[in-house]
Amino acid sequence: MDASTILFYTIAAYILVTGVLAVTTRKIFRSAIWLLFSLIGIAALYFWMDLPFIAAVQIVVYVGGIVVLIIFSIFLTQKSGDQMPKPILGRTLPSALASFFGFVFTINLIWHHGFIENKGILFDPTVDSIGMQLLNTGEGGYILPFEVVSMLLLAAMVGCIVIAMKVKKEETI
Amino acid sequence: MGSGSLITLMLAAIAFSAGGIAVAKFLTKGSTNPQKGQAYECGIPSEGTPWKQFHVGYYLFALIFLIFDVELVFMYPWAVVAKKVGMMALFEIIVFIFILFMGFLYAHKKGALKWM
Amino acid sequence: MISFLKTYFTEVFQAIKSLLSGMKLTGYYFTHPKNIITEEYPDNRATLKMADRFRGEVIMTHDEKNEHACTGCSACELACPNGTIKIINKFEINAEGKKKKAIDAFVYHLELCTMCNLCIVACPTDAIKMSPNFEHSVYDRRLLTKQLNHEGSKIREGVE
Amino acid sequence: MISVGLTHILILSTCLFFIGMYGFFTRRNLITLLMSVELMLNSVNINFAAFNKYLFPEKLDGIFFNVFIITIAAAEAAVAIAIIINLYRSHNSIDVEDAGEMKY
Amino acid sequence: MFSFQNMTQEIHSWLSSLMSETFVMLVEMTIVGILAIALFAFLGLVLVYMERKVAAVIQLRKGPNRVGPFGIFQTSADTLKLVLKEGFMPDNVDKFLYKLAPFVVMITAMLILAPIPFAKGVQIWDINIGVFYLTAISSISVIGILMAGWASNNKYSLLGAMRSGAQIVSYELSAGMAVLSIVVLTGSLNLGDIIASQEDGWWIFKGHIPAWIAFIIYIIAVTAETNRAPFDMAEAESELTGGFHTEYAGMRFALFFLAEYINIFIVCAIGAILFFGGWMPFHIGSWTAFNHVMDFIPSFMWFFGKTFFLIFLIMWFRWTFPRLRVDQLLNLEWKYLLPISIFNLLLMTLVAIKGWHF
Amino acid sequence: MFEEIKTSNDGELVINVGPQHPATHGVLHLLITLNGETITKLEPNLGYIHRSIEKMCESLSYRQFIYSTSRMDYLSSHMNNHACAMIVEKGLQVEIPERAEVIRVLISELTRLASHQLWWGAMAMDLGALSPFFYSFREREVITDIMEETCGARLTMNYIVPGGLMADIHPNFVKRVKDFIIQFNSKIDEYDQLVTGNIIFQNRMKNVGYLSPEDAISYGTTGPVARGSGVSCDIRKLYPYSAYNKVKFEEILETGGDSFARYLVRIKEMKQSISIIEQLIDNIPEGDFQAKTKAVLKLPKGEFYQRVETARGELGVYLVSEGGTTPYRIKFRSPGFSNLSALNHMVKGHKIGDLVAIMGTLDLVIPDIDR
Amino acid sequence: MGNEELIVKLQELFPAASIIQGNDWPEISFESGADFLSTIDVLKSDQTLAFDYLFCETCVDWKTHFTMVYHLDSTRFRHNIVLKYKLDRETPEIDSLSFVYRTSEQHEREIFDLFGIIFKGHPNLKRILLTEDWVGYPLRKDYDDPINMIKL
Amino acid sequence: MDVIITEPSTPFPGSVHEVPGGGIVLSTLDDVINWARSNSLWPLVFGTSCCAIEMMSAASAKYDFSRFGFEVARATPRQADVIIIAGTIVNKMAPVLKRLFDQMPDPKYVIAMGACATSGGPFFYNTYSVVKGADHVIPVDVYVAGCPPRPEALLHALITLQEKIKSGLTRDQIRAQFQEDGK
Ligand code: SF4
Ligand code: SF4
Ligand code: SF4
Repeated sequence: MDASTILFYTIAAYILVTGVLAVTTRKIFRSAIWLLFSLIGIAALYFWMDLPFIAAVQIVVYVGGIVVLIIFSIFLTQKSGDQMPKPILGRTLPSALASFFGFVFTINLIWHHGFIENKGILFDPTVDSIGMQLLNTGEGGYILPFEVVSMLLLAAMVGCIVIAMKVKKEETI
Repeated sequence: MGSGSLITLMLAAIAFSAGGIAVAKFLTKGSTNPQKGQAYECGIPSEGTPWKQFHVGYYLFALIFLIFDVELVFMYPWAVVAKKVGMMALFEIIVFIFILFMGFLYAHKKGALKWM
Repeated sequence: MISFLKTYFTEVFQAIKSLLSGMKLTGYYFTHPKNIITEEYPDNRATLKMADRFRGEVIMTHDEKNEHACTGCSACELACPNGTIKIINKFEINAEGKKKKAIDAFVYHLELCTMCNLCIVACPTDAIKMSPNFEHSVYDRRLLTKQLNHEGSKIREGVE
Repeated sequence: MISVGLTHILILSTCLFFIGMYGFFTRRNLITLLMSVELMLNSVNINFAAFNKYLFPEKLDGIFFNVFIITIAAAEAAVAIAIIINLYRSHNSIDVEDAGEMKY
Repeated sequence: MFSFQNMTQEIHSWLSSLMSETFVMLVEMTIVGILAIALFAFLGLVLVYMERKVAAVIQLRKGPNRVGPFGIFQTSADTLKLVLKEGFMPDNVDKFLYKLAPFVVMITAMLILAPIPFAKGVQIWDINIGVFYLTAISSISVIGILMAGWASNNKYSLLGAMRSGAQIVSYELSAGMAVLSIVVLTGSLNLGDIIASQEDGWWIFKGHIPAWIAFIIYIIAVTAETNRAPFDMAEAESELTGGFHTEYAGMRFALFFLAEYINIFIVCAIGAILFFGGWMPFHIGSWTAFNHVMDFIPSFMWFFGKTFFLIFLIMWFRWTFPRLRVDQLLNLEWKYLLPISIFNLLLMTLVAIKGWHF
Repeated sequence: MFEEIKTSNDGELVINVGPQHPATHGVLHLLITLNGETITKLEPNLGYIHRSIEKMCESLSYRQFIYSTSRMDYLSSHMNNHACAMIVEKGLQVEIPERAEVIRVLISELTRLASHQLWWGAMAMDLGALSPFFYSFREREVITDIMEETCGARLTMNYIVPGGLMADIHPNFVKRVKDFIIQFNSKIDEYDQLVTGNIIFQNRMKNVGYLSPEDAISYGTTGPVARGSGVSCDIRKLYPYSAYNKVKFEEILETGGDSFARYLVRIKEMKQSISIIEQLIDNIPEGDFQAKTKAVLKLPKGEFYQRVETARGELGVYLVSEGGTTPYRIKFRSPGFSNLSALNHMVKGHKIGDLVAIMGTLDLVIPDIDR
Repeated sequence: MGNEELIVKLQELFPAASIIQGNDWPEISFESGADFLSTIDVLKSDQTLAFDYLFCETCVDWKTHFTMVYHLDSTRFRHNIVLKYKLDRETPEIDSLSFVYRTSEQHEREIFDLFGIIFKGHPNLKRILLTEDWVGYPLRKDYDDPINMIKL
Repeated sequence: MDVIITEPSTPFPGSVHEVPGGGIVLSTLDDVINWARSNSLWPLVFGTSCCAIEMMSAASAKYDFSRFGFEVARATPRQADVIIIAGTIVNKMAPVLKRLFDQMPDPKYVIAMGACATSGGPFFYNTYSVVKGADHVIPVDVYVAGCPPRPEALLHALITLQEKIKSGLTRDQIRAQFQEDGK
């Protein structure tokens, strides 16, 4: 077992443990923090997979953005100190079972699929190549999605503003 | 040294902080009194807890920030190759930014960037 | 649009200018350390000169024969707004066999004194005065209660 | 001991996915639901990256999908939170059970 | 020229000759860790001392001068005292998060150190996406602050944390834009490449006006990001008493304090790298003779010189300006800095593509 | 759980500001209700430094009670003493020598300058700029040195006795004051450079804490606070006392009504004070510094009222005498007490940061409010 | 208006009150029971009087009765009067002026705190300077507090 | 008066503070600890009345207590080491002071500045609301007399406090010592 393997298992365990905590903690703020750690763990996994760019994107967007936003919305809508109600057994049990069976099923599929790993070619996702392909107008270029993303973001932004400002107006009237 | 260095630094930070706190724990003895553990609020007993619902006047900024943050993410790969690609890159980014800037202007107009 | 941009940029430049002018001042002081006016107190004790009217504490002047001018008339005690002075008198039999009032102890509560000078003004014989000593830090507040007349001191001849 | 390969990563992501799913089913609070969804999206993301790395190392499409998914996740989170806050303002609650009876 | 590269290589080969691969790695890791801690502590002491002295001179005072010669042991005494202060925790806090928050802040501060080249060849990790990595990691620290603020169960802390949350995320944008404009010029995210590209002059001189604007925006944005006055909303002594660390005492507070200064150092180091060429000596185009003379000053001196100059700049701000109000702060970002930085970026792109820079 | 959310989701946070808080300049306790960062309600809670001076004065003689009043508004201690001395003189109907009057006014104006300088530094410090505090103290220390030389103390001078002054001015006084005027005139520009013109500062100050003239009168505000709203209320001008009718000066009025107007009033007042000092310093009349008074003072039966303009506004002393050696009842109408009552009105809808700015420009001295 | 004119004018308006020339300003006194609010209303709204500025409000304990003392100023004409109102010592009650002169809200709280006078219609009449659980009204002449007060 | 300062009865405490062991060899751990504590006294922002102005003067450029490392005034008791009680303490304030003191982590020190804080000062007699000395509320380490004490007097008090911390004695030990000496 070399260092890299140990590292992988550590990261995996870390992701899973924090993930489980994130969905089971009853304090909502803590839940957000656990989610955050889980997401950082995933970023670490990307580092481990030699995808630093994706890892950084993960951290920038998730940690710097989404989690902060989630925390803000927790403050806006919750009493953050309260414990959330304990989910009733009639609810946890079926969900746990469903998740478990889904898990077993999928694992089964993965186990039996037998992926052929392509080990010959060096995987080299430098930012440079990503950028080149991003701006490429030709075959396999992502210039169109790139521009479409801006439309998407525009739409999201306008949507947010419209939704978030709506009630505000009504309140003031 | 790659990711090893990250682990090293992380461990170093933990060792440093934990070490300091441990030293503090072993070398000092504190006194206890009933008021010590209470929240500090200018010397007056605190009323209620802050852990309640709280109006964050600036959450809209955070919403808009998130959008721009994603935009920024896309601009890193662009920036790296912009010089190589040449004018084309400039046009593409102008389109990209322009579209987003519309949203920005919209936000301004709607007063979303004012304090709520 | 143009006018908007114009005001926008003039605003920005005005702002930066005003900020720079402040930085110029602090920068000036940073580069001219000769403006430093700190007097290093415990080191300058030898040269520290208090203003001659400065009121630091009440003292009773004694001459070299260990004599003071206090008759024990209690005028200062009465004048003091906050009961700082307590005069404890005793009666001495002097040479002619007459009983004479004299102070036993001039108790001065430094911790209460507000240095208001009223007692000094009230004293008919100028027995007490203000001293500019200000170093009154102690570990125990009982040390601040002083007896101003020295041990074994007598009233000066001829003071009535 | 076998070295870590694609399968391991896939198992990890599956685990994560179903953890997210479990949370999605058990939680009743919209924000925690959103958090569970983020977990699920992330597990999918891992898959994209892993497939790209192990199966098609000559291409970058997995990475692009990854980035786009993150983008969309962000947009989705932003809109979702706007909606949640809005719901909260009008209904004073962000419990899913109440969300059922909400009418506009 | 004085270089560390040979030294590290020599150490590496010497170690390799002694023991096995894994052990070499462990030993090297330990050395790096200890060095990092030492650097951390050293920077903390020096920066706090510097801050106090700068403040003193600006304010016509002498500043600490009684503990050791010129008071240089003042900060050591302070640190020692903080360590020896009762490590104490209020009752009603969220114990776990309360304890965790300083660690998060410290770890982020430490992790950012990784790709910074302190001198020629002295770099812990030569990561390819250097600049992007820095932006990413630095965005974690806001979580530490939010955590500390919330866990303290104190109203001031919470308000301070929320403020700094909004503030840090907002200013990240314009800082990012300013950084990007240099990336556009160099075409690389790697810090080594960025420094190498300034071989014949620093970007602040080569990049015309856009570089200056980018620099100004960068300095403003990072001042805000590190919660320094005039943007110290998170602490805002006169409003929120202590801000997010109101309830922290002793060593834990010291960690926040230290992390704040380390963050200042880091952002200034990044600024120095991007705009002033990091450890690159002052070179002017093709004046080879002049450049050679400049090379005699060791590279780490250049690096620290520039960084400390920027730190001084930020301190200068602090001791000059009043604090902004929360809404004005956000207004500044969204109304002025962000639009300007976006257009500046476009301008810079034009300059870069047309090759108008030197 | 669900019900719980519904019942208490007002989203409001009640925060104590003070009594120990850097921005309250003492021990004022404000209970503020916040909605997010916006203040919806403010309730001052006084009395953390209520030293019962009024009760105490009832048992002090007319010579003694003056000294306890310098501890009220300690930044204008001389003016407080002045008011008390004047009320005793009014009761005794003694004419005090010209020289004493002029010196009293001179010291008053110096005190006002010192007070405004301290305010300037402290206000800048509230807003987060720390250096102005040190610059203002540089000039203030010069004044305190002058005070120390002549009056014998730096802050609570106790220089006035009923009937005149405790001692004549120090021989160096005139020269040092002249030096100070030169120094101050050269430094006042720095104030503008560093603070007044600063864009951040202006943004923090302008349109913050508006007080309309009607409200200013109704709330009984005086001093720079009222004058910032355009209400003329300078006692020195309206009901001149001491030597104030001999000097020319302007009453500074600003119409803005916001914090910035109040700021400007004080800055300009400093220049007026300098001009008063300039007019008087060369014309100190010769003569006695004290009128003859009895050792034990007794005021006739009756009621007396005396108003003076301290650095914070109008100080009124209301004294009821029953003919004895001590006042029967004494009431100090302190400027800060009324000024404070306008605070709630001014801060509503503003942010916490504004609260600090507004309190800074109200220039509260808490012992003056609580007495 | 000068003091003499004021006295004449006031005598016209309030024949029931006793008006004398005090040390500085005219003093107008009312016995307890007079309609206080309407008096103030007249004083404030009369065009030639216009007493719009209450600069001092206090109370004196005369051992047999209390006297409320109001000092009024007119920012328009700059004339002042002193208004006195006698109160019963057993049940000291008076109308609150807090809606006429807003400054009196705090002043009245202080007087309530130190003298124990009840102001009818005051929006927030509670102790302001002393703690809520304080016993007694310290500025009354018969107040005694052997624990806190050390007599000289 | 020609006398510049009347000679104080006790020898003047401390001038420039050497690093223990001459900066080279550290003597004992306790010395080091006391050295650190005595040279880094962060005051709590606590001024109630007139004396606070003199405390501010002590911070100002002319007197500058930052030379001793005292300038890091903390607004929260959690990070402060010393309370300088600058001003009168009244009955309503006493619980607040007690609370603030209680909330400070150990070790903590108190300086009573001015007549009011030491004994009630001008408000000792005939007042109903003043605490007659802050030591009725919290234990005080160093008393400074004066009304207000000049900034130098405060500096002197701080040096005295440093001296005390260096000696490593507790409040009670010092009291006992004085009692033995018979004043
Ligand atoms: S100076 Fe004043 S307080 Fe002190 S003893 Fe003399 S009269 Fe009393
Ligand atoms: S000091 Fe003076 S006033 Fe006091 S008792 Fe002695 S002689 Fe009388
Ligand atoms: S000792 Fe004197 S100066 Fe200090 S607070 Fe008390 S009265 Fe004020």
